[in-house]
Amino acid sequence: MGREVSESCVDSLLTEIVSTYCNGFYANKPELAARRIEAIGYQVGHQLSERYTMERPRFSDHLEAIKFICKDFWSELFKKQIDNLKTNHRGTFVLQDNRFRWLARMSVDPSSENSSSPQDPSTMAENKAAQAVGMHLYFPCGIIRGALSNLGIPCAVSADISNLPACDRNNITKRNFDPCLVAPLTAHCELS
Amino acid sequence: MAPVAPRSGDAIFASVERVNAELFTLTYGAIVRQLLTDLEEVEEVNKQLDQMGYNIGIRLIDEFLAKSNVSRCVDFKETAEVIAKVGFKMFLGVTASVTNWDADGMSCSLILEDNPLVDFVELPDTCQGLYYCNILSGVIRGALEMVSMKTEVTWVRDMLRGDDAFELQVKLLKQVSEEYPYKDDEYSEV
Amino acid sequence: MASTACFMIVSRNDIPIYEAEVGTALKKEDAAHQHQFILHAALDIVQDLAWTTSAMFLKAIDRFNDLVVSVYVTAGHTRLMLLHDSRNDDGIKSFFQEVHELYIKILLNPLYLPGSRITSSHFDTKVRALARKYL
Amino acid sequence: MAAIYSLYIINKSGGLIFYKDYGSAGRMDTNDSLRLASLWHSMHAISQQLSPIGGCMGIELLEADTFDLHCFQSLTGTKFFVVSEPGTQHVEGLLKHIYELYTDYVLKNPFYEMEMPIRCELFDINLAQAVQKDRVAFLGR
Amino acid sequence: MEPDVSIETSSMIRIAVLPIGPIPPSHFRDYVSMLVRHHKIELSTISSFYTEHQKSPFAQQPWDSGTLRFKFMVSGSPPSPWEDFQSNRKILAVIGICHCPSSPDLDSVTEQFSAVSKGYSSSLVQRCFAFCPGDSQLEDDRKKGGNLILFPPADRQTQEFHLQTMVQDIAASLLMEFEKWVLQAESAGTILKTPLDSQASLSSEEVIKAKKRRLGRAQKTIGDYCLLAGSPVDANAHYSTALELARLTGDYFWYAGALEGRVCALLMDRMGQKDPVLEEEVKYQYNSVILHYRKSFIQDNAQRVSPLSFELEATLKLARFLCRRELAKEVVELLTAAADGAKSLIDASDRLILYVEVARLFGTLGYHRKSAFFSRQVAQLYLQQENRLAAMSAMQVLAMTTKAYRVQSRASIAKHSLPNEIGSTHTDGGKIHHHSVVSLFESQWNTLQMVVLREILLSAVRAGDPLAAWSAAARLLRSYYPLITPAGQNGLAIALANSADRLPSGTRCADPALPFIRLHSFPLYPSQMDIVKRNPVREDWWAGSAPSGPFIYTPFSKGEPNHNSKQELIWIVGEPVQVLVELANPCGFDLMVDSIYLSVHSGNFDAFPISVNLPPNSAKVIMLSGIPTKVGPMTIPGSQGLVLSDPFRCCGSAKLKNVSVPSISVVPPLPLLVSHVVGGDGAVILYEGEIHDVWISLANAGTVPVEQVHISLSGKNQDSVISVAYETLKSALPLKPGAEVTIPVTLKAWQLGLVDLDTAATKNFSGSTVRQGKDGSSPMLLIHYAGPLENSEEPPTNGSVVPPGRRLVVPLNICVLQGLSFVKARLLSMEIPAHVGGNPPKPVHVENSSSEEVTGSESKTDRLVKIDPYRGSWGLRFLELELSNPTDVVFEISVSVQLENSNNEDSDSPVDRAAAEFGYPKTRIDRDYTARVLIPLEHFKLPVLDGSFFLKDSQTNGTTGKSSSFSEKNAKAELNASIKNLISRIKVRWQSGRNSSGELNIKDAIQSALQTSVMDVLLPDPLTFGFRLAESCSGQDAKLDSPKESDYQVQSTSSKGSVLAHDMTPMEVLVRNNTKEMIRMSLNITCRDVAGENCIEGKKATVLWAGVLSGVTMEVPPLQEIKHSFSLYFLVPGEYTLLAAAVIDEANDILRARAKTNSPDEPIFCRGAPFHLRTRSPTVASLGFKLAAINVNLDSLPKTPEVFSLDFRIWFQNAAIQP
Repeated sequence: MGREVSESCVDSLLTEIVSTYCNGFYANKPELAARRIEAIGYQVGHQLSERYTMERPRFSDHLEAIKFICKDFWSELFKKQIDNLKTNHRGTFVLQDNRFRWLARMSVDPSSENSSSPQDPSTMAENKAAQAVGMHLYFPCGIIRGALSNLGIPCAVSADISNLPACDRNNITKRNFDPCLVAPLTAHCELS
Repeated sequence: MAPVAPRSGDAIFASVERVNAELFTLTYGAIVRQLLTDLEEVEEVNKQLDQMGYNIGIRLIDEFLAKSNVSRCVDFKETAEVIAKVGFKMFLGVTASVTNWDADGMSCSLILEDNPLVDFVELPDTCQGLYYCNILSGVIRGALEMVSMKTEVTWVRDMLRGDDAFELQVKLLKQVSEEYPYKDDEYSEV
Repeated sequence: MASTACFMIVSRNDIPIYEAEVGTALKKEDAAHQHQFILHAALDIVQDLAWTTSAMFLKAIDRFNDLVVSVYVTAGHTRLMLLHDSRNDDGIKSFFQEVHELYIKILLNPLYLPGSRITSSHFDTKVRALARKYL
Repeated sequence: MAAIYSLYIINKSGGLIFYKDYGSAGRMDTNDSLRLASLWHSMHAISQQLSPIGGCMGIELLEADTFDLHCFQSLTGTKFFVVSEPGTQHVEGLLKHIYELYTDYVLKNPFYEMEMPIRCELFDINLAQAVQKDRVAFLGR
Repeated sequence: MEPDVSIETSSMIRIAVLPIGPIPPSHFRDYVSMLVRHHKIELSTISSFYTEHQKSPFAQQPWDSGTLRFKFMVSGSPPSPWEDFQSNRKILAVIGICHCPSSPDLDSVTEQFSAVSKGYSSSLVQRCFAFCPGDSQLEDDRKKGGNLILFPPADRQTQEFHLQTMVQDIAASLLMEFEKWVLQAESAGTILKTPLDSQASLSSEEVIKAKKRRLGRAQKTIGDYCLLAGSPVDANAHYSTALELARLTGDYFWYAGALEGRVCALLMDRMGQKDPVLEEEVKYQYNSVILHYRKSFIQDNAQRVSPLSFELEATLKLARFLCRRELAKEVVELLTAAADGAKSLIDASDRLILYVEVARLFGTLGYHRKSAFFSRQVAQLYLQQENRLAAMSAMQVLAMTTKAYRVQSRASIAKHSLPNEIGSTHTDGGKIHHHSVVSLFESQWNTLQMVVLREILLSAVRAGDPLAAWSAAARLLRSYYPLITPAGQNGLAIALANSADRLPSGTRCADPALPFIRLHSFPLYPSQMDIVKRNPVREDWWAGSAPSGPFIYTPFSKGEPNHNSKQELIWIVGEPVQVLVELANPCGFDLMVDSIYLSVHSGNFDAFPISVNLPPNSAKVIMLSGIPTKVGPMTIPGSQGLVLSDPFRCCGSAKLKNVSVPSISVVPPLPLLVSHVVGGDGAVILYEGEIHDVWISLANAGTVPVEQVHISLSGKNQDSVISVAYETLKSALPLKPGAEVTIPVTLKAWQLGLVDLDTAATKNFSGSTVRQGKDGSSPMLLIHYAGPLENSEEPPTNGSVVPPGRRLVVPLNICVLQGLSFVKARLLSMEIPAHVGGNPPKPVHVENSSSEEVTGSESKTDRLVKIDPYRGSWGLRFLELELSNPTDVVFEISVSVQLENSNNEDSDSPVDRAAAEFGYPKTRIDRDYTARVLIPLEHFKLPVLDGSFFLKDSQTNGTTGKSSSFSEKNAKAELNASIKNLISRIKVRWQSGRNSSGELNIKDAIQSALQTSVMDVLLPDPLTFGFRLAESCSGQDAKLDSPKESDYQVQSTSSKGSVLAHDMTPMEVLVRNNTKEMIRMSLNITCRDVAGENCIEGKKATVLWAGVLSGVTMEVPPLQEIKHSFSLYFLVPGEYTLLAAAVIDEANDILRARAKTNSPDEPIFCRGAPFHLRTRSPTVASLGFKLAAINVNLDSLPKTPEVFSLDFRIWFQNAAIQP
């Protein structure tokens, strides 16, 4: 295992990327901000993939490459592998990480979102929250895409945060008994 | 209740969650590159990095304090030492050395021989004038501000510019004590 | 050390991003051209070969007269190509591997745009040093 | 047999940013809690001025006959204090731990704005666990 | 070595094809092409020609399925030293080809043919084909048979058929020859040698071995013949024995040969279909072939000869056999091996052939870079031999490499090459496709690319192909100039120049050299010639196409709403057009472009070439012009795609966005209106407010009549155009080509804005004239016009599209000079006392007052004091206009007040208007003077005083409420309206020294002047008083409103406005109520003398009176008047002033408001105007009468001292009269 730094370094960097691009430069253009963040991730992925494939033989097919992402690559980054890899054999792969570190510290508070309108619009708050979290997910998506396309697999990666920690209320109770929190990330790679 | 003894940088670093430094380095690098493309002006990028650093610093300080158990520093000298030995260690896994104290102990240099931020980095000619590590200065500034020290942090040496080390000059401007009336005398003996 | 050796890095889209005439033989310009021609031609063979094996080091894949082309293909399909007249695969292999590391360093430089020309003088000197060491 | 009644977090400018009730005793409504917070903020400040020894950090323990009030102030000026059953042990440790939780789950939550009231679910959850008595005891060792 | 060899080659019969006698190459080529078609002859087809002499040695010959294969060696080939070894190398037949027309003497032909045939000792059959012989030749051909075969002229088919049969005949006879040969060989045996065999005579103990060898070799050769005879099975048998023997005798070379033969036989037997098993077999066998060739390498004669070439050939054969993508790996190995052999080949030409073959095979394998590489090797070999032909071949070979190196000549890419005037990119839809010339810079192989291009250039120069040389040099220079040293650039420039000299003028090269060219812009039609789409359905097609604002000259004001998107351009047949292009010369030498012009694929364009000179590293924008000649779409190739570094940039010219190339369509001729202002197009100089006519003449300069015209205005100050004689123009339609029409336009100069003012002040007028002419402040006429809807001469090119209309913009450039400038207006009031006239002036109702005034025909002065009988002229108001004349001419001002009377409709008729106007004396203002003009406002009054004027008070009176306030509101409104129209009746006309005339616009000036006191001026007092003399004789009171009456009055009093002293003068005071309510009041009348003393009361009273003068209470009904009679007796003649005043009882708010009282209880006091009264002393004649009169009256008078004194005075007067 090579050199290490405290996790909070990366965490705070991430936070800053997002806030810089979402609240700073492109406050009113989320899609642009998203693209920038994704691009940053892409570069990282691109570089790291080159880095971590150094000692291993080249991949002869896509599945191998994606397996590599799920196993070695992921554990290099997060010290754990992707928990679940699904595919429809038509070029779509679903990678699922049930304890995604970068979400582990996030809790979105809907009420904080809609301070202005106290009544009901929890739904709106929900997806605002979802959107906010989504911003943080463009980075990992970028990483995956960068890595894959460097391995000669151009693809589109999207993250699914349907069951984000604080996004659904009902599993808080469950959490109370279980100190290790669930922070799932699901990434869809569409090979193009 | 005797307060818990301060812990050594290594001890803390060993205890905190750690991640692959390359991820950190590259992420930071990617940010810098993106900023360069978005802001075009190198000066702007320096500013932005410093700002980001500041934002990080004002949050990070608490984690630092919480995990390091350092009690209030007697004076700026001690503060600097703590930053160099504990702070850097606990976050970046490297330690800095403190030198070049001026007469009244109001400014000093933190020297980093080893800096994970700049692994693999090489400044192309197009980026002359870029303070690649400017985020660090921001962090320090932000962190110290939270413990009521207004400081000015500037780069003196930069390996990317061919120097033999990274040297940050930290100059203590003043103690902000407005919101801490009860801390008036804290540095009185300094 | 090989009398002739021309080293070249070709990006995934067949663009040379670095070339160096390493070799003891005194450099003649048209000779250098000839070398590039040979390497350029060898790409045809590499592109077929690369998919048949998962090894990075493809050994000598092509030759012209007494000049041999050895190739090393990274996962990102960047090709390190060496034209040489001496035949010590081990030396070449380790040369490639170390250059690959250097290349990755370059690639890891956030300020380097992947696929663009490698201008780092540091890289150049390192590569030449490696050539002296291994070829 | 010691119980934590409630936990307060006050930001450096004296605003109450977190309040939580544990157990039945000493409940108060929001206003009272706010009042208590600001009152404590200033008392704490004054206490330092009053204290005979220089560089005093302010009240750490206030013992009343119905409750104890333990206070911990971080160097950044954030004050954590718990109101507990008289004679509760190891509260310093608890406060310390709370401080860590605060840095982990509040400050590291990208959606938390500095100095603002804390609404972080994860923080709540972890607090809940921390406050359990056995944890308290455990922390003490 | 031989080119193009394959495994099957061993089964091919070589036939030399030779031209006999002179033949035009084209013909020869043609004949040959006819011949070579027959390279496969079915055995079945030749059976008819075949006659079996003896038992055929080819036992298993497949007559039904087998074939003979021919390999035609056009113009022959030198005999090979290896003929014995491989019989297929022998020339086994000779075919002469003769073109009879060019070689009449057939005998000589025959001789020549037999002569050349001698050269081919190995040939077994000779034929000479003579094509299209003349009749005579056919004649004498009858006599001699032999080898000469004539092909009588006939249609192609028959000839081909004829030829085929002849070839079949040849085949047959060859077959028979083979049989002979084989039989003879089997019986007698042969001596077969190859250059390999050592010359040394065989030693005795080797003889046996040698014999065996000979047998083996013979078998092999027989095998060869079997192959040639198309009988693989026989061949196989012979080869097997041959192989056996060769192996025994260690005759590797022949072993290999036999093996080759056997493989060939194998393939022949399989009739070409391949299967993996066969492939494996072939591969296996051939590898051993190659192996044995290598084995047979003998050191001692290696210098002289080596089997290497056979080894390589074998390799190539195998490679060619296997050459498939799937087998790439093996093929590559084979080819690489073969290529390796090259260096050890002795013969240079062998090496050449080898490389050619390798290149080909790589090519077929799809390895283009590889094949390019070897092609280049070939080219270099060619270039080594310093001759023209070699250079040519080198050139051709290199040309094949250009694709792989991405340096194609554009000729090879775009068949219709672009004109090199306009850069190197196609454009359509304004979008720029970068050309491969550009794309090649993304691939950084430019060192290679430059090398290749240089070699092409070199070979082209050597080969003397100027065009190729040019194209190569151009490509080099254009694409790589940044990488080429100035010296190198010059070299290339020279190369270009040289090849240019050697090219026929007008040659166009597909590859642009310098300069770089990019489209700069399409200058639009001058707005004078604008074209406007017209759609036939809309009648007013011009609508919406009018340019807005002053930006008419900018391209975007062309009316198309979507200028930003793709813009389209219409060019007109016969009208010149321009295109701006930018040229750049980034190189270090002077560039002389001696003819550059627009050239258009669609060819419907006459261009005017120009020549440009570009200094080193410079860029220029030039205008290319031309005339469209035919209707239709036109495409102009677009702008330069960027190369290594933007050449324009490095020539310091600005970066230019990609100009979107408009889609240009050429339309048939349109009418073209040109305009000029009669009397010079210079700006019309007018003083502010001046009214002036300009005459604009429009001529149709086009070739099509104008049939539709529409005139509209645009630009600033549009209102300054008063009228345009649209009708005149309309009536002139259709305007034939050349016809002209002149239309008047009436202008009224506008007021200069403040800006204009001060600039006018600073500048002298000429200066400001220029300025005025320039800036866009003038209005312009937009004349939209169009020709006939479909024009007769040209059929509509694109469906039912009507020819567009056009727009002519006629800027009316008016230069407005500051004329009379209005300084200020203020309100004056002065006292001109009124006289008590006999005539009871009518109450001035605005309506009839006018007529009233008019009828009274008095002198102006009199009119000035003509008074409102009730208001009197007291406080008469004047509007004083102060005007200054900054100009250099005299101005004359005439103020006129127009009183239009609302109640008679025909008030607009000139007569009435004239009648309804006042003229005031002209005022003359000299240059640089200011003068004041007085305008009496006496004639403006509102008839009634009612609540609406005092809205502020309305809430105090009881009847408030929405409705009332509403009514008040609009009452207010109508008040304002009436005020406005009052003001608008004042006209100030001027006439300048240079008899231009105009009007001064001072409405707002007046309004502002009146602002303050508009009420006082325009509102009547609640009560107005007037005095008049009552009728002395007739007691009947005058009907005031009857005009007749008034007339009478006028006459009666016209004599004099005065009364007699010492006479009781009956008088009347008329009190009018101008309000809408009844007014009650008490009236007082006083009379004052000159000194202003009250002369009715007091002891000094000099006026006696009868009737009530004070405290007369009366009620005046609304808008009515009441008269109160009284009499005065003036003791002393002189001037007196009569005053009437009234105290109003319980006044209402309106009155209060009017009287501006503040406290409700304070009495409201109205006084009338002073009336003057002159009293005269009576004449003597009348005196007595008067006395009497007095006496009469004295009785009625109280005895007072005054009487006596009065008496006395009379006396005194009499005394005075006495003398």
